[in-house]
Amino acid sequence: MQVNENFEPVIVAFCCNWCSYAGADLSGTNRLNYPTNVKIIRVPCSCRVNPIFILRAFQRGADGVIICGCHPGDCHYTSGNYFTRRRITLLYSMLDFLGIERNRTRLEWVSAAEGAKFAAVMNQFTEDVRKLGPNRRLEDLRCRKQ
Amino acid sequence: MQEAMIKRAKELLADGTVNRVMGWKKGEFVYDTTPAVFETAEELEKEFVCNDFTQANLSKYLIKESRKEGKILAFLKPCDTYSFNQLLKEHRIIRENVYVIGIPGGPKLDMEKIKAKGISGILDVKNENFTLKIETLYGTETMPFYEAVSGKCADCKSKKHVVYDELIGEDGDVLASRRFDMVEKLENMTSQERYDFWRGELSKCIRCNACRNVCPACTCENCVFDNPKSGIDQKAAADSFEENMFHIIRAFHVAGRCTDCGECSRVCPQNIPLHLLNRKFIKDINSLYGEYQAGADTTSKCPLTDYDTDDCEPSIVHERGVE
Amino acid sequence: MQRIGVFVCHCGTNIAATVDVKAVAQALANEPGVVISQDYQYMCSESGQDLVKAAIKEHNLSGVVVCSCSPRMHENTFRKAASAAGLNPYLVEIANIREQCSWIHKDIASATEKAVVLGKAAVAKVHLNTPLTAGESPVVKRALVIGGGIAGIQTALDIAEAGFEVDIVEKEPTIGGKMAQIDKTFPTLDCAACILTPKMVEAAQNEKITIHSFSEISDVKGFVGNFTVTIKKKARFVDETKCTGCGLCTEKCPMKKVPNEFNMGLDNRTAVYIPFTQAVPKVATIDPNYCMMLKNGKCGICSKVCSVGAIDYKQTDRFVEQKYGAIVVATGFNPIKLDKYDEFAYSWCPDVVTSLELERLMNAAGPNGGTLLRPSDKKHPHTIVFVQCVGSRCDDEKGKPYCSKICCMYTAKHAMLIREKYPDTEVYVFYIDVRTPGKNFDEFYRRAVEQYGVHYIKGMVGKVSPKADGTIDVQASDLLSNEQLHIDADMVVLAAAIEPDKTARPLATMLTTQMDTNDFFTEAHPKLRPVESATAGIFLSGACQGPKDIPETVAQASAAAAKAIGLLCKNSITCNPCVAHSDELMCNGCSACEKVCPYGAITYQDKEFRMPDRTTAIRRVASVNPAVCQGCGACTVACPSGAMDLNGFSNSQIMSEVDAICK
Amino acid sequence: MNKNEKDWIDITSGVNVRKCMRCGKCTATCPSYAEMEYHPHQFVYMVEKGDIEPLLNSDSLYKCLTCFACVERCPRGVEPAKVVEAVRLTAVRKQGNNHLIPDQIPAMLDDDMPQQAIVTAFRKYTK
Amino acid sequence: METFTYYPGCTLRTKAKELDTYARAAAEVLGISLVEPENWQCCGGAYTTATNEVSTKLSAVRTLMAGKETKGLVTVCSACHNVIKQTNYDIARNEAMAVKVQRYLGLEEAYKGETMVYHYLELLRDVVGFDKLKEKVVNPFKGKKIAAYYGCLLLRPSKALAMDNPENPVIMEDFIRAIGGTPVIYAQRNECCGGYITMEDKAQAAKRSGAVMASAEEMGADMIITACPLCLYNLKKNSGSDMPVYYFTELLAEALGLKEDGNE
Repeated sequence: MQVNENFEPVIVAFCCNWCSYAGADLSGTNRLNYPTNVKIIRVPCSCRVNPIFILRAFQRGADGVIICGCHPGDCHYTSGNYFTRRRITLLYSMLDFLGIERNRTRLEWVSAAEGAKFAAVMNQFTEDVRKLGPNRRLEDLRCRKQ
Repeated sequence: MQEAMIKRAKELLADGTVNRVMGWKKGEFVYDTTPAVFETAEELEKEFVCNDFTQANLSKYLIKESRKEGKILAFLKPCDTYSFNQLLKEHRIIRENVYVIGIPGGPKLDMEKIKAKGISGILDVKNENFTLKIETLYGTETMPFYEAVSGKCADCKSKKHVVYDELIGEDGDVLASRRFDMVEKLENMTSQERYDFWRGELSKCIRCNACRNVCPACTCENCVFDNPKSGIDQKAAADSFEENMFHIIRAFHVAGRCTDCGECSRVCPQNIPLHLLNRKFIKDINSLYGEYQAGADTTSKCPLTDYDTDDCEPSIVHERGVE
Repeated sequence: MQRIGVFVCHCGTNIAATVDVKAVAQALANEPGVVISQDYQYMCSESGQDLVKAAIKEHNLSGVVVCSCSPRMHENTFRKAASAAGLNPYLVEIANIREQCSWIHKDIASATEKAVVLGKAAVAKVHLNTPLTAGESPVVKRALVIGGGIAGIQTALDIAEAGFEVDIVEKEPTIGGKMAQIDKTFPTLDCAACILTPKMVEAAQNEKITIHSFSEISDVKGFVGNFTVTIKKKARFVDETKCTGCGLCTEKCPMKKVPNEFNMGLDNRTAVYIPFTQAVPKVATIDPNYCMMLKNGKCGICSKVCSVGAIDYKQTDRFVEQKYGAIVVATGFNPIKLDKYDEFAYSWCPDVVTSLELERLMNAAGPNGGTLLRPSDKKHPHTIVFVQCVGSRCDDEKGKPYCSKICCMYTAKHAMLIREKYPDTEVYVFYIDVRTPGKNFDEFYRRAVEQYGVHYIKGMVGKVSPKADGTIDVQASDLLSNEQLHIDADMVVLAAAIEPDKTARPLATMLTTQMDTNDFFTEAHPKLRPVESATAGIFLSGACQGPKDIPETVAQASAAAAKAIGLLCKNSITCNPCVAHSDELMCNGCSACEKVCPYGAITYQDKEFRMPDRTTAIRRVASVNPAVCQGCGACTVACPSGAMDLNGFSNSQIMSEVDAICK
Repeated sequence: MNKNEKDWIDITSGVNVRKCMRCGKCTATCPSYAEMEYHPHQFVYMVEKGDIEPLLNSDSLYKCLTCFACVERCPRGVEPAKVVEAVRLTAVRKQGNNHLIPDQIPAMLDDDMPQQAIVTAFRKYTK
Repeated sequence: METFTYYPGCTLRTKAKELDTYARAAAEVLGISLVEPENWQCCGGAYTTATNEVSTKLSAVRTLMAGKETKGLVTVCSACHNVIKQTNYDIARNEAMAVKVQRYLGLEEAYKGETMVYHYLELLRDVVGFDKLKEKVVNPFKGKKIAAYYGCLLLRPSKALAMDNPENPVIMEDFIRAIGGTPVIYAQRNECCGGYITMEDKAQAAKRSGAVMASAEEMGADMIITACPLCLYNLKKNSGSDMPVYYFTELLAEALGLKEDGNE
């Protein structure tokens, strides 16, 4: 596989307001680096993330999509992340079934205390997506950047 | 069979139990049958049909019909009763307004498969001891019955009626089908092979919406793909992405609700095996969250609106099969 | 046409050092709908807010985007400013260019580029924002305090004082907690019991306070102002309403060899017991692990001697359900187990004790009646070595990474008390650092050294070797003289690290509050909201939030009470307007949303609709109770038709952000 | 201060000497304390400062028994014995700097001494 | 009968024959088959903790590779055990080292710590079981107060050795109970005997081993047992004490009634 060293992937991270977004803030407070490629969208709970949003991101030019939520059992809304886990497991399985690269999507549990984990996860995910190269299998050619 | 059905329908119309009958209507050709509502004994006599080609699932029509004045009689094959039950669970059909008569199911025949044998000018098809006698403009042809069985019936999951008011003919059992074989075959391919397979199939999609319109799980008052407010409304599959998007989201919206009736693939004019997407979800749900058959009852929780605190993580997708 | 104002904050140099804020403001000025784009030193300052307010009025803005720190910091500040200027507060969006940009990136060019994208996403979102009005929900005028130590007692007393009903739930048979076990308190050396027990009695006698002792929380439902809690009242096999606490049963109980947990297992109690004389409630409890009647049906003496017939061997756990407006967590701490620190011979030498064990050994109500004697041979110790930081400040899996905070002071107290009572006893304290930041704390420690002649040695003990003659060889280092020392000691006292109570973790899960990696409850803001959890209506009192001494605990307990009272004073609270709503025209009535709603906020009704073809149809449609909905959004994804949407985080808003980021 | 030498010791030991909180537990527990000119905590502190020369020339290098008591008991996971070993390797890897040479061996032996002692001493003292 | 690879090590062939022969004899009785690899090499005696030194780890890796074919690799000498277990622990966690070793040894595949390493005592505890051992004892050490001497190599570093609680171990005490003796707990049981320092500083070795023996004697021990030839040497030769010192395998063989046969 060709690896373009200069390829800078676009990565969309959906973070739940209570744990993961706070975890992202903590990694900021602790000045823990992760790549600028990662752009965070705040959602109240990981269960707010509609599969449509994920596909939309790929359509519009994202190369990787990651969803972060509270650890199972710690959801601010008691059960939201349990629904997330089922929905996203099935969605990822379907994307895999359609031949979309597995490493373009991820779900991670990051608590408000895990600033270091947040940074580590983002570093790793960016690296994994960078290795995959640009998203070609699930892009909308009309949205391709020239 | 057809005669028994017409007879019973006329009785129920006559005694006022129902004021309409939902069944299938004869067309120009023997294989050309359409779902229809009959209001009189005369109409029934003239146009009602039930034969090897009455495949269409009638359940979906009952959403609207059950909301009309009076009770309607519906003839449901085993697979149709699953859809009917699922719609009851979702409060889409008003049960009191439907009188269900369970009738035996298939195997029904697929005209395309007969035509594929090079047989044309078909006038009539008769099943004699599992050999098809086909009357054509050019004489009589024969072929083995099973070679003409429709795809949806070949993988039949159940001959059991899960809901009915009365039965004509005998009730059957849930079958041990091999319906997941093809899904498994795809799972064992490499990612690239799967991608190529689905590109090959989905690129044929002309976005006629037949799959959606026939699907008894796609019953939204207003589909997200038709609603400009949803932000994903599309009229035509103008890009390969939209082919993917439409079918992924459709499969996702019916996940845990699809009874695997097979109508989507049956009606697809491009012969895309759309049912494989739904079966992939069914297979995943069965293996990850426990066996579940949508429509088998009206009380169990749909796997996507339910959870277990020990559910597997999505990483399981990465751990199995081949990349 | 939208009229959007963009305000880019420098945050001093916090943002401006790595993000070219002027360039961000300029880039965003060109976004559609943006009519003004400014930057300023401190946007959250009064003059910064005035800038925003003036711009709203001057340009008649329809939306505001502030590029600044995390919305978790100042979203409210800017919403209030907008409101003051006549703009609906929910037309304000924050682009987080500090925590999620300037603080984590070093390269100015790429950080600026990212900040612009984040700004664009916020602008794209604000285009679709709609004015929202918050609803109201009633407040149940009753508080729950979980934990009946000094923190819980103080909080309950303060809340009761303000006129509200309070329930204390304590897992032990009596309230009092750790403080009841302590002999004297620093830095005043007054008797712990003398100041605690009156408070315990006060709590018991206060009409507004209900004490559920020997009870646990088994379920929590609901939300701020309206929690429903199930309390498990564990079977104590004694009818609380009948028992007079006379103690006759405990005298007559033949099972006398039960390790006494109140005295840290240093002596024994009976199977039916009252933990200590001043217990509240003063009611006996039968320990089913030891009671012969409960184990094999033979005995029944306590039942025979009880004159009021309070003994009930058939008692079972009972569950009580109660509604509360506010919950205060006061679950406290425990010393860690020392089985991983056997270089100090704790597991196999009885004369090596923890500080809490020493408290009991020195306490008048303790196993030796207040005379300090060695546990092994009940002889008077002449040399005592104290070891600090056992399990604290550890960077390994054996101990805790934090400073336990209280050990330096209680060790000084112990050393001083011993030297005062037994001047012939030499006391050595091995320390890494002596930490005494508190009122009169360092003076106290200095007194131990200067007046009482306690030997403080900077260094750590490496090995404790009990010897055949009953003495203990303590091998340690004296870092200041660069020497290895051997001290022939009679007793060794270990300052064990403290950790949150084990019940805290499952409780946090029930309360949906957050904990740090050490299982301490996380406060809503480390500086500005130290006694609130991030979950509305849940407050933190005492050591469950971090190591604390008694004065700090009491201060925080009262602070938590004040916060809870502030909530209970209100008849209703303003709800979060970012709640779900259903588009009835699109709703199928399929109940998918109802099934995933954790709050039961969704109900259905049959409604008549005029259809496009001028007919009417009756359809079952969902409606959301905005006072009950907490805005998680689970329903929006469960809904296949897209009828459910969430205010403030609508489908179109999130997709517009996605588009802006991916562009 | 020799920065290269310090870096090399850091790499060889794999120890982050900055984690030390100066409690002295390593020295408190060291069985060779009395024989050493520089004690375990000093090894850690001096390596941190880059003050390595005195260590390289000290006999203390050959007094450490590698008994790992300090490693086991260090509350910060600093592993002083590995620091001592890294400094010792720095010393003996230098040309002509072997602490034990084969010619010395016969005089040290007695009938009962296990060869384990000889091979171990060679590992520790010689390169 | 379960088969394990058995690595004796240099000293067990010469000065510490008792440690070796009795271990083998007892294993047979206890239903364990010990297979010695061909052409084994000395482990080096001490583990080099340096992260950038590969050559001193090669022989241990060769031994570990030999253990791959059986249920595990058994050693009885504490020093061999320490070196091999530490090597195994580090190579499993250090990919770069594993690759370097692979290149040095010309292996097809890198060795990444797959082999299970047992000390003979662990074999008794985890495979045989002390209960089962107890059943097989014919000459119990009734009334004998026996001090277990662990020294440093058997327990530390506990992360890698993972044998027992490094500060309050029980494995040898349980062994003593199994053979009918009474264990004596004393503080110096996990402190160093002086080890190789005996080569050039007899005084230091005398001080250390003297302290160990004094500590055990003070607590009333009749004898002391060890698993290490160097410990045995120091305790016997340098401690100045005349309390008997044995290898634990000697006592094991005697308890199982094998010693008379061995002496014949």
